[in-house]
Amino acid sequence: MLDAYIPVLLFVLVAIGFAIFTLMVSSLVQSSRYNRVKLEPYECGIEPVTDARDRYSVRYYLIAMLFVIFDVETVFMFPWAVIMDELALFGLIEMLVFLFILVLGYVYAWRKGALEWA
Amino acid sequence: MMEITPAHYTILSAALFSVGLIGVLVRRNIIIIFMAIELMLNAVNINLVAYANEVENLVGQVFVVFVIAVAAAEAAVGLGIILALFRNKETVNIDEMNVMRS
Amino acid sequence: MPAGFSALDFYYILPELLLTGGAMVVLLLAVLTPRNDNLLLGVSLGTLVASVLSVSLFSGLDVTAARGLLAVDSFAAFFKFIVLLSAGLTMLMSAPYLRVEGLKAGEYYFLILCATLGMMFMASGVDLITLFIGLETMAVSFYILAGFLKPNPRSNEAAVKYFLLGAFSLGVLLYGMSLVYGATGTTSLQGIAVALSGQSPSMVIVLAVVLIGAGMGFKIAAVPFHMWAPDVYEGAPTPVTAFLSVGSKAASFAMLLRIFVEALPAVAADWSALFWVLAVLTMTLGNIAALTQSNLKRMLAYSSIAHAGYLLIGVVVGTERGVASMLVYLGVYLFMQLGAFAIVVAMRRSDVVGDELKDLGGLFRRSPAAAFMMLLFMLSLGGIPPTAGFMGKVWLFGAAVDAGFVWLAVIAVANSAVSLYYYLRVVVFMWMHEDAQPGSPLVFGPAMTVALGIAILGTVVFGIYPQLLFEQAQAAAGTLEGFSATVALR
Amino acid sequence: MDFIWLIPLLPGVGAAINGLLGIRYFSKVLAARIACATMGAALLLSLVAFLELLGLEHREHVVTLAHWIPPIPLETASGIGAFEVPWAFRLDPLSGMMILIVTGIGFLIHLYSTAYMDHEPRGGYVRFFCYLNLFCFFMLTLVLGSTFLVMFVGWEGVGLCSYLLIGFWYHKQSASDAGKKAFIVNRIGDFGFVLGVFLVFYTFGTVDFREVAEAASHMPVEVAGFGVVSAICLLLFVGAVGKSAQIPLYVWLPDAMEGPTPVSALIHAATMVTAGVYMVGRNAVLFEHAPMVMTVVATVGALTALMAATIGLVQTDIKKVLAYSTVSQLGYMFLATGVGAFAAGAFHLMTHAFFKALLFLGSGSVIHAMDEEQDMKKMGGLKYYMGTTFITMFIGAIAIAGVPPFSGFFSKDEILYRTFLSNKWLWGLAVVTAGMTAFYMFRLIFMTFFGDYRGPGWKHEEHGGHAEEHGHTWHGPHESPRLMTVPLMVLAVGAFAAGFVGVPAALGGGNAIEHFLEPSFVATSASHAGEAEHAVAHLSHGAELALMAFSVLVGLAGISLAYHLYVRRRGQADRLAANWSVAHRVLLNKYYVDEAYGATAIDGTMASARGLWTVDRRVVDGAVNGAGWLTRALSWVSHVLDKYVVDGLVNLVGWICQEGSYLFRRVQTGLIQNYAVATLFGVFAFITMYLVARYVGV
Repeated sequence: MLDAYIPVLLFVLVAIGFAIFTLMVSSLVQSSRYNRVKLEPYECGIEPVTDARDRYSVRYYLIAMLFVIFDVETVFMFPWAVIMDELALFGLIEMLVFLFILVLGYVYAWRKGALEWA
Repeated sequence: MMEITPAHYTILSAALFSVGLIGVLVRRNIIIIFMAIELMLNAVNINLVAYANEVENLVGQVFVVFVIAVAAAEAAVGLGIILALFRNKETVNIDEMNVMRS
Repeated sequence: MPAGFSALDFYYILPELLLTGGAMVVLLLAVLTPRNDNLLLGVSLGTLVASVLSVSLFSGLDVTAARGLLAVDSFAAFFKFIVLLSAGLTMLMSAPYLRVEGLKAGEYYFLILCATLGMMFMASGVDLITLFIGLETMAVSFYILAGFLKPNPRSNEAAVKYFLLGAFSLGVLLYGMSLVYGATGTTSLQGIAVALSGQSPSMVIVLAVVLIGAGMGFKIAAVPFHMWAPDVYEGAPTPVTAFLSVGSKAASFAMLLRIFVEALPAVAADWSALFWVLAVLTMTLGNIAALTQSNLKRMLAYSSIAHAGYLLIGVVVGTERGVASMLVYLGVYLFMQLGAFAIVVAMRRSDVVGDELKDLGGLFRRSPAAAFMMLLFMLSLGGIPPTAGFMGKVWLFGAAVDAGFVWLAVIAVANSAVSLYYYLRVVVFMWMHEDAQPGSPLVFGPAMTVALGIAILGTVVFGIYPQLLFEQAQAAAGTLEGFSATVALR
Repeated sequence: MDFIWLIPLLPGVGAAINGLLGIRYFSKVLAARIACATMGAALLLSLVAFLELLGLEHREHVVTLAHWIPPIPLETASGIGAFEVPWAFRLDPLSGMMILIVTGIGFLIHLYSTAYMDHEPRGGYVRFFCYLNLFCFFMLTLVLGSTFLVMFVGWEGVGLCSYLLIGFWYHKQSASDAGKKAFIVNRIGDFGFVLGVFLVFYTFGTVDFREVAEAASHMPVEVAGFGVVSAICLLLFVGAVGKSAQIPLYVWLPDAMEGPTPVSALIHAATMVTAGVYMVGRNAVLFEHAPMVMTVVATVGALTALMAATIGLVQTDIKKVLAYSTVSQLGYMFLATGVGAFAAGAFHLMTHAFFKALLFLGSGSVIHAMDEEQDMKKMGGLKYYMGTTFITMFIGAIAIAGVPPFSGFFSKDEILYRTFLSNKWLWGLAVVTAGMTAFYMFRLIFMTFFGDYRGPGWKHEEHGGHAEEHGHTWHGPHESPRLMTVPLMVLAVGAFAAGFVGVPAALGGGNAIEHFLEPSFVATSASHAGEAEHAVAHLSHGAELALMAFSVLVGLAGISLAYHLYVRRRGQADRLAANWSVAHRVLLNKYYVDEAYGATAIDGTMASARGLWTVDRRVVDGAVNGAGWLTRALSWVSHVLDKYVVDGLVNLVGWICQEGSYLFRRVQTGLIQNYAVATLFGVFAFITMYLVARYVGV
């Protein structure tokens, strides 16, 4: 079964080999004279003014948290969806209760102002 | 012609678990440590799914679903805690969390 | 309704349902109405009372509900009473604390209710999944509660430590559980016991036992998995610390008993040895480390570690009597520990933090009542007759001797002799030391008074007349399966 | 007499009232009244109970209040037994005598304290009486308890109270240290006691004294071997050693003198420290079945008596002298119990309670008069200032010196006699101790009350109330207020007369107390054992009288020696100057004695040389000096032992715990990852444990 992967293996080897080969060749032919302009991050365009790493507003994290929670809860819906007809009304009610609890959490987050910006 | 047996999964999960373990022990950034812990949990998930496949019942997969959900909840709570901490300490470096000791 | 389910199942989880509903109501009140602490406290306590009543509906029952995910038996009932009572006392002592610290009561009570809910599932779950969910419900609530003093760096640190180490130990625990599942193909405790009976335990199971033991050992703060406890106990808000050291410990012991006694009797010899070592380490290190603590909460943290050590004796013994004595001890421990913490909470005033040992200086002269209550709790924790603590110890050590663990009993007695030193040290501070800077006088509001009253009552009554507690505990221990195998293996 | 449970309860109530309300609201007077009233009531009740007890023919009455520990099935030597303990109190001759002592002397000391503690601030004053009552509550519980566990309640309780009272003046570092020391030492003892009780239950399936005695009386006497009964007795004796300050655990008692003097009198002389003796007597039947342990008890007792006495010889702190004397007398009691003379031990316990309480209260009165001065070198001639105290203390001293017909004589002589019958060596030690006791007691009396005043001067009252302007000024030694002297007088009467309840047959008495106490020391089933025990070899009355005379002579010798050294040579030179030879002798004495004095403290060998030189120089003085030197050398040695060996051991225990604690604290680095590592370490350790267990097969 593994022999099916042999072409892939060959391809990978060739790719890596090619990369290494080109690098070596270019390092042989390139000229190694530098000047200030060459060393700048951008040779054209606007001069960078501040540090690229900037701190995000805490709101992003809040939203991220809320998303993670409400997103993952869907994981409970897939099994239900699969055998929905089997569970019938009982399953439906169960799922509604489940969603109701989620909505409560949502309401809480909303009232707490977790969803507004600034 | 080689068969992927549960043993392989076990080894994989063990390896993943160890990676997580090492991560917890050596990293300094709390967020990354927490990611390492998530790795450990996922190792558990691999185990469960593989065994569920082996013993031919779905309990393992149900277990996995709950683990995932709980992991998500923990992630959210953890993020909140770390934020609160960052507000006070302006750092997420774990070596600076030793106000309380001995 | 799908096969295996019936309306009865919902009747059986009535206490948990009530708790959930109450929690949601509290949460909504917190955001939809103007802040009204007393209302929130009332609703929360009402929920607890309703839950207690509904638990007592099932007294004497011994069935499994929801396709064998939950057990409704005296064992679960006993622990549900313990956690509900400790939650109630915690809320009562929290009321003044929240006022002093200016904390949001709504979220606080909500989280305590959630934690209680989780504990109740830990007490009644007979399936690894149920137990795991209960554990996490409790743990996540506690992560937040530990960091509830947002502007306080110590509290943040406590939260982070508890969170990271808790998640870590959860990973270990889950890995053990997954191994068990792999080896037995089921997560139901009974199923596991059946699958393992007969065959000689494989190395995988032993590994699983160690991993699960470590995970549970973390929750009950057993040496060497205890190291989070002192820091977290010190940093967390005091009532939370109290709840953590009583409720969480009790529930974790319930889960531990369920898993090891019900599911793993086949390897009883192995885990009995494991817990023998754990017990000795825990009580000794806990006591010795407590000797030189200067912070009251930290000292109590170590003392609670030591008490976990005593409690482990019951697990080691593993017989019905062992477990019964454990339950007795937990019931007694609930009152004395919460009482002691209640005093510490009362020490917290607008101008005094009051969790340092020296803050107790000359307390006897400033507030004799508080000093005498603390004296009572300290004597009880130290196991001096005729307090309840003494009863618990007699019963527990007796069980150890009875099952032939004489050395364990001797070590335990020696340990409680050592422990007396630091308990009486507190007394010395209250009686014989210069007054600490007085700050505003101690006042016991109605809620705090009730809490202390209950704690005192329990400590005294169960010291003078422990019969009731003993009967309950024996009944509860009786409904835990798997003893026969355990005893057979010894 | 089902009311006996009230006897302990009353002081308890007093303590509760004073503790909860008094600290805040009560005036000194009110608090003191409450305390004294409760004690007085308890005293009356005890008297009634005692009289009723005399009425009973089987001399025992047990009152069961309620169930305490419900039956717990516990494995015992004889199958599963039910570990069941009721709240039961037992009144029998022994406990009857004890409650009289505790309540009686307790009451007197309460009265005394009202005056003695008067210049405490109100809070401390109330606190003091709260503790004192609490102590009496626990002590009475200990005495009346009908089972080991009820006794243990009192046992721990009195420990706590003495701990609190030793450190009563908490601002004194020495005081709190002393408290800590007492605490650690007593823990060691209690550990033995608890184990002993465990073993008792395991062996006999009960913890009721009477039932244990019954069961034990049917067991063979472990003449040769060291059986379970011996083990029990040894463990119990460890407890007794801790509580009653015997070798090697006696170190805490002298330090305990940091507490207020009434406390020293009540707790550390009359009652608590005798609890060990009481407990041993309580289990007389057990001990009689363990002859080896009896020997141990007797030896420890005798050695303690001697050692403490020698130390007492050189102390100059008046309370320290009394403290060591207490240790020594306790040694006597253990010696008595050790040779099987339980009644004699209890008898001495009673008389000792009287005269030692008297002496302590007297010393308290002196200290009071001397404005908190405790050094006898700075006293002297006080008899001119405080007559009552002097006379009463003098009576106490005579009593303890064993001069007939004072109480000490009868009890001590009974012990010596019984010891002589069983072991001549121990008798020798005891007699030597008796001599030393007489010596240092009268040394105390003479240094304090005789000679001329050596204390600090004081301003006389020529110009009126000027003194008052700067608060408390001292107007020189003065007799103490009535409230302090009256208890002294009462106790003095007791110290004189208490002995007559035990006049030995040889002096035509019936030795009433021995026959009275007998029922407490024998198992009822084998009560004829009483006669059996009486059948032990008797000496002819003539020989007994000879022994008596000898011990009395030894006592007198001690007194005269003290007189010789501390009175004759002092301050009489001018009157004796006329007769130069006498004056010469006085001078020589002064010379040599002081030499021996200084030298021994510094360098034993030099002193011995001088001592020998003196012996051949002048026989009389030589004897005197030799005696002086020998005793002092002994005391010096035992001092060193006390300081470096015993103390060292005690401190070692504490040290180990402390260091261990610091070690664990260093592990707690506060770094999360170290904690995680610890967890992992645990996991790996346990897995290794299993691998080893499995494949090595341990």
